[in-house]
Amino acid sequence: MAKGRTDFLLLLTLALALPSTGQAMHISEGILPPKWAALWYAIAIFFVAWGLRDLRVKSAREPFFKPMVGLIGAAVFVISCMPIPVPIAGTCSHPCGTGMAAILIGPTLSVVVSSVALLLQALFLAHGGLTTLGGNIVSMGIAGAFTGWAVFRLSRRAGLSPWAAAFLCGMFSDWATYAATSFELASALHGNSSFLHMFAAIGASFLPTQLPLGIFEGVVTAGVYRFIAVRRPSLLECLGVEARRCPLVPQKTGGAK
Amino acid sequence: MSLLSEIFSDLFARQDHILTRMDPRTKLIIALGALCAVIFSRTAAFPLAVLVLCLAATLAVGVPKRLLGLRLAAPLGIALVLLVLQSVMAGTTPLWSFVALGAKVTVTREGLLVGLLLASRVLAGVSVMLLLSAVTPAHRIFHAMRMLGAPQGWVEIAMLMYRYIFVLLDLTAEVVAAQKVRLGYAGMRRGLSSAGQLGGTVILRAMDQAVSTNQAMRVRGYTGSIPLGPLPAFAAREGWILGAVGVALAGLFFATEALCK
Amino acid sequence: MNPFALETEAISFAYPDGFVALREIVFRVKRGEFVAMLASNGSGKTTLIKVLAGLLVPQSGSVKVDGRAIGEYSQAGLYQRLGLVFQNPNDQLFGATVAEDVAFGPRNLGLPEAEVQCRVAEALSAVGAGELQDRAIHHLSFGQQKRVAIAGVLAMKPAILILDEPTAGLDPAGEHSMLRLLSSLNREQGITIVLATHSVDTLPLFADRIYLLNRGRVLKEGPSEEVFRDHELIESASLRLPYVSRLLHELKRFHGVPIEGLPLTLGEAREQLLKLIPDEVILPVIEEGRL
Amino acid sequence: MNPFALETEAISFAYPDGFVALREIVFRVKRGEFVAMLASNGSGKTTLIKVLAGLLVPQSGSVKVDGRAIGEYSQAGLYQRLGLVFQNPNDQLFGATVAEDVAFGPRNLGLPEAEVQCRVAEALSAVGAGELQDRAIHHLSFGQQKRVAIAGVLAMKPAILILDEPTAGLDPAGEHSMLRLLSSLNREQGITIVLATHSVDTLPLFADRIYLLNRGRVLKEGPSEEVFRDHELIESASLRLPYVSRLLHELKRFHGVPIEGLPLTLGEAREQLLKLIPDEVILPVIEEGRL
Ligand SMILES: Nc1ncnc2c1ncn2[C@@H]1O[C@H](COP(=O)(O)OP(=O)(O)OP(=O)(O)O)[C@@H](O)[C@H]1O
Ligand SMILES: Nc1ncnc2c1ncn2[C@@H]1O[C@H](COP(=O)(O)OP(=O)(O)OP(=O)(O)O)[C@@H](O)[C@H]1O
Ligand SMILES: [Mg+2]
Ligand SMILES: [Mg+2]
Repeated sequence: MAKGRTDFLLLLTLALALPSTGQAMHISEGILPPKWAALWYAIAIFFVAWGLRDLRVKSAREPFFKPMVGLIGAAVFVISCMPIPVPIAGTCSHPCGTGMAAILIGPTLSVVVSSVALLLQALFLAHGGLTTLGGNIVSMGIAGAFTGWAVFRLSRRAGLSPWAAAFLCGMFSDWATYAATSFELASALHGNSSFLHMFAAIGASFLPTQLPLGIFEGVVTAGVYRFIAVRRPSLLECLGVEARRCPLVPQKTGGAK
Repeated sequence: MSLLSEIFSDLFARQDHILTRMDPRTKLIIALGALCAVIFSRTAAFPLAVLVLCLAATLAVGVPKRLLGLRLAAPLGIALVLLVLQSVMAGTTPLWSFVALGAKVTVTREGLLVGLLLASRVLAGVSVMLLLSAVTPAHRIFHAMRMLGAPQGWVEIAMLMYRYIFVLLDLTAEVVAAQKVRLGYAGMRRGLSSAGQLGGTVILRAMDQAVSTNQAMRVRGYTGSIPLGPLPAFAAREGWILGAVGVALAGLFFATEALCK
Repeated sequence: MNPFALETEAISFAYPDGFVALREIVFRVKRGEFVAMLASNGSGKTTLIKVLAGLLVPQSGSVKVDGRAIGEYSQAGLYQRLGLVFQNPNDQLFGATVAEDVAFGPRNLGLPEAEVQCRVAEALSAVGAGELQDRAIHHLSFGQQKRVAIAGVLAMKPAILILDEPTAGLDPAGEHSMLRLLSSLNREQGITIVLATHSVDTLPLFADRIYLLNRGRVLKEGPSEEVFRDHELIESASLRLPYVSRLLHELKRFHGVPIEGLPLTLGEAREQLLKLIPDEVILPVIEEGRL
Repeated sequence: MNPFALETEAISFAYPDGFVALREIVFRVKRGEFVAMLASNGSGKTTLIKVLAGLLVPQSGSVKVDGRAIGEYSQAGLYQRLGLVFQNPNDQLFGATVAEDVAFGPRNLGLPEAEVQCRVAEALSAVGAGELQDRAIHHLSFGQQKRVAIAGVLAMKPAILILDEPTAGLDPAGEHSMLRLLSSLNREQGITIVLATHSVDTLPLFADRIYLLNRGRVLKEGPSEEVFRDHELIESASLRLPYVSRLLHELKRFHGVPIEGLPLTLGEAREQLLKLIPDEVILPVIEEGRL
């Protein structure tokens, strides 16, 4: 009985406190115990290496690819720093931008780009950390990017309009990020109590803010996509998002895809 | 936005003093060592000692208190939550209890200690990174990582991103201002749609920039990989520094761990 | 009633990294005036403009718009009075088409759609871009984009229009027509105009008053003749006299040609020179060319 | 030996969207010349420059560099001969620090590190930016960025330097020192210089020859006096005469003042006017001011 009550209170504290710390999606330095930090690092390194292999292959074929990835990475970093208004929490939150990145440059390169972004944020903004970098890459990079990318592709294949697909991509990539973060936090912090309890508690505490935040991320992603599609459809073609033909690189055929 | 560019500035890392002159590899290894020691620590004493040392050093190299406060705000919040959470969650020795919302909450000694440990680890870790970034410009950190084995492709992307983040931040500030004077953020719905336009503008500009940057790179001989220059040799002096600081850290670690058992 | 559309008391502003961009700037603009800030690169024009528009808050001093402190206005209230046009048109055009972009501001004001359409048409015709209405933004030329950016702000019907380097990047014809446009907005619609620039040649013809800034300070302030009279000051601010003035100034200084004052425009210079050149020299033949 | 550093035969270029940006352009530059493309916005300067540098391939016509078709060069070979400076320094500065950025080109050439460092130092001192070496790019002012961008290209030791609007966005002092820098590179190091611009006032002083472009065509080509002689052509290209020329031209045209030819620079204008103004009028008093 007492156990249940404590859990309830726990949930309440978390619900009030975690989101208000602003950067709840980054796992802060020092939270992950060594063995978990190492595990997440191992997974992260595998995916980053995969992304780097893609980068090498693609930029050998088309040197244009490397600056494009760097610039889109910078843009996604900047977008992830944009405050967007959140009515329920009464504050601003930041979009993750990983869904958008996954649409534009694919999931594996998004992981590479997120690893750089997360390192910069850890060093210069005190968001996240070095020992938790692996964990953050797994949740914010890998989970977000692959989910978002898969959702976008599947919904396009299912015949949804690009806007709707972009919306779903943004929303699910955001939710996936939070699910992964909750999982990592719970596994690190559950201590003597049960992991499932903790996971449920942390997950539930994120829920009230994360449900709307995911929707907002979806709306912003769709807005960004729409803006690009209206203003410069050729760019989407160029990145292989919509079609194959790339008018940007006139000498080469086939474009940057 | 302005808050961001304020925090995200490597101005202090470009001053000239002992710590900025040190080889970035030395600093990176020391920082990593300190961070590992922090997460391996079993009592709050070592992290707290690291915290105090790093904060003192950060202030000493001239980072304003206000900026330090800004950077520490989020981690402080997280540390507090961890402390509260852990102290009511686990443990057997009750310290005191109170009734909240009809439930009896007991703060335990063990819980409090675990909470304190976690909170101190968070703050210590963050302070180490703040010090590192306050005395090392980002591009030197990237070089150091390359020397320590980070793949070339990763470093190239990191350098490009770092360079153009500033260009795009300026752009973002400009676009936000232009939207504001046309009331783009009056209300939730408009705010969201303006955020979409803003993100779109940033990405479009980034892509255009990529096209022209690629051309400018080609004109200067780029064929698919950015040359990063040779790696300087690791000076003997740096080895001594590394050894000395390493021994000092280890000493501090074992002393605090033993004393506070 | 307070005659000043814009008024500041000794504004100082430092960027977060500690760089002091504005030092005790006193800046006053009367209603209906056409005022220019003249300064070299990095002197603080853009910073001052952002402070005047309430986008940056100065560390000391305050800005008054129409006699009321800028902080007392609501956002909508402020930006209906004061329009701001940035230097790069690309950064301020958000719609897919010209009409959609110009409607951005009025829609944000929550106006009924009929009124919005009416304002869009009005603003576009004021900048002479009526026929661009349905064009896509990214198909416009640079000069056209600049005009549309101004229309987007005019559609909010501001009484004060502030422009950051409106002629930068335009070719001579574009520059001239932009200045004529601003001048007609000023004269015909009575809009108070403040602009920042470092192009000295065209300014004297249009601006009622010039603020000469350098390194965040006001070096001098007054009608253009007065500001340009002090050539050394102008040069110390990394600027120069308009070319025609420089020609006449050099004639006076190095060759002792007696020139009164300092002609700043082509017309004035012509008059002065004609006074000096004896009538006998002038060929009557070419008079015919005048017809 | 072929005297032309750059030579094209009737180049035409259309963008993928079908817009024809260049029509049968014949463009020739001798070794050691200082040539300017003068044109209004959207006339195709940037497009022509990119075609000359091999970044865009024309649909018809071809470009020869030093007498050899551009397609025959290897990329490294071509860009060691021909350097290109873009209008926006952001495009070109992608390194984290000044020294690293300038070293990009030489390192791509595979030079030994000592040679790279030597070239970096040389290039930076050539543009007068030696002391900026260790600064971060994002902490430089606009004018400094432009100089560093030029240094990055100079470090490749090109024999031909092509610049897209090198003075755009600079204040008068910056503009002047940029042109002096280019002129000294031209004279002292013998680098062939080609630049695009729409600022007419400073050009005649520096350029050996001017190509007047409009809507993708060469309207006229020749030394500046020749190109500017045809004012109507100049105006039809949305440009204007330099202000001093305009002053003297108006005096001649509207008032019959007999002026020979068309003075384009301040010095020439002064000479002409002094010839017309009778010596009696000149005050000897002010002569003292000359000392
Ligand atoms: N965000 C910033 N942080 C720090 N310093 C800044 C910032 N923005 C501008 N500055 C500095 O403030 C000074 C004034 O800049 P400002 O942009 O107002 O000049 P300006 O007169 O508009 O120049 P320009 O003619 O180049 O547009 C410059 O020296 C600039 O380096
Ligand atoms: N990528 C493109 N696709 C289609 N048209 C283009 C493209 N780039 C430029 N143009 C068009 O080609 C013409 C020439 O452009 P260009 O940039 O060469 O002119 P410019 O003389 O450099 O002008 P400015 O002085 O504004 O720089 C313009 O009318 C422009 O609209
Ligand atoms: Mg400015
Ligand atoms: Mg151009």
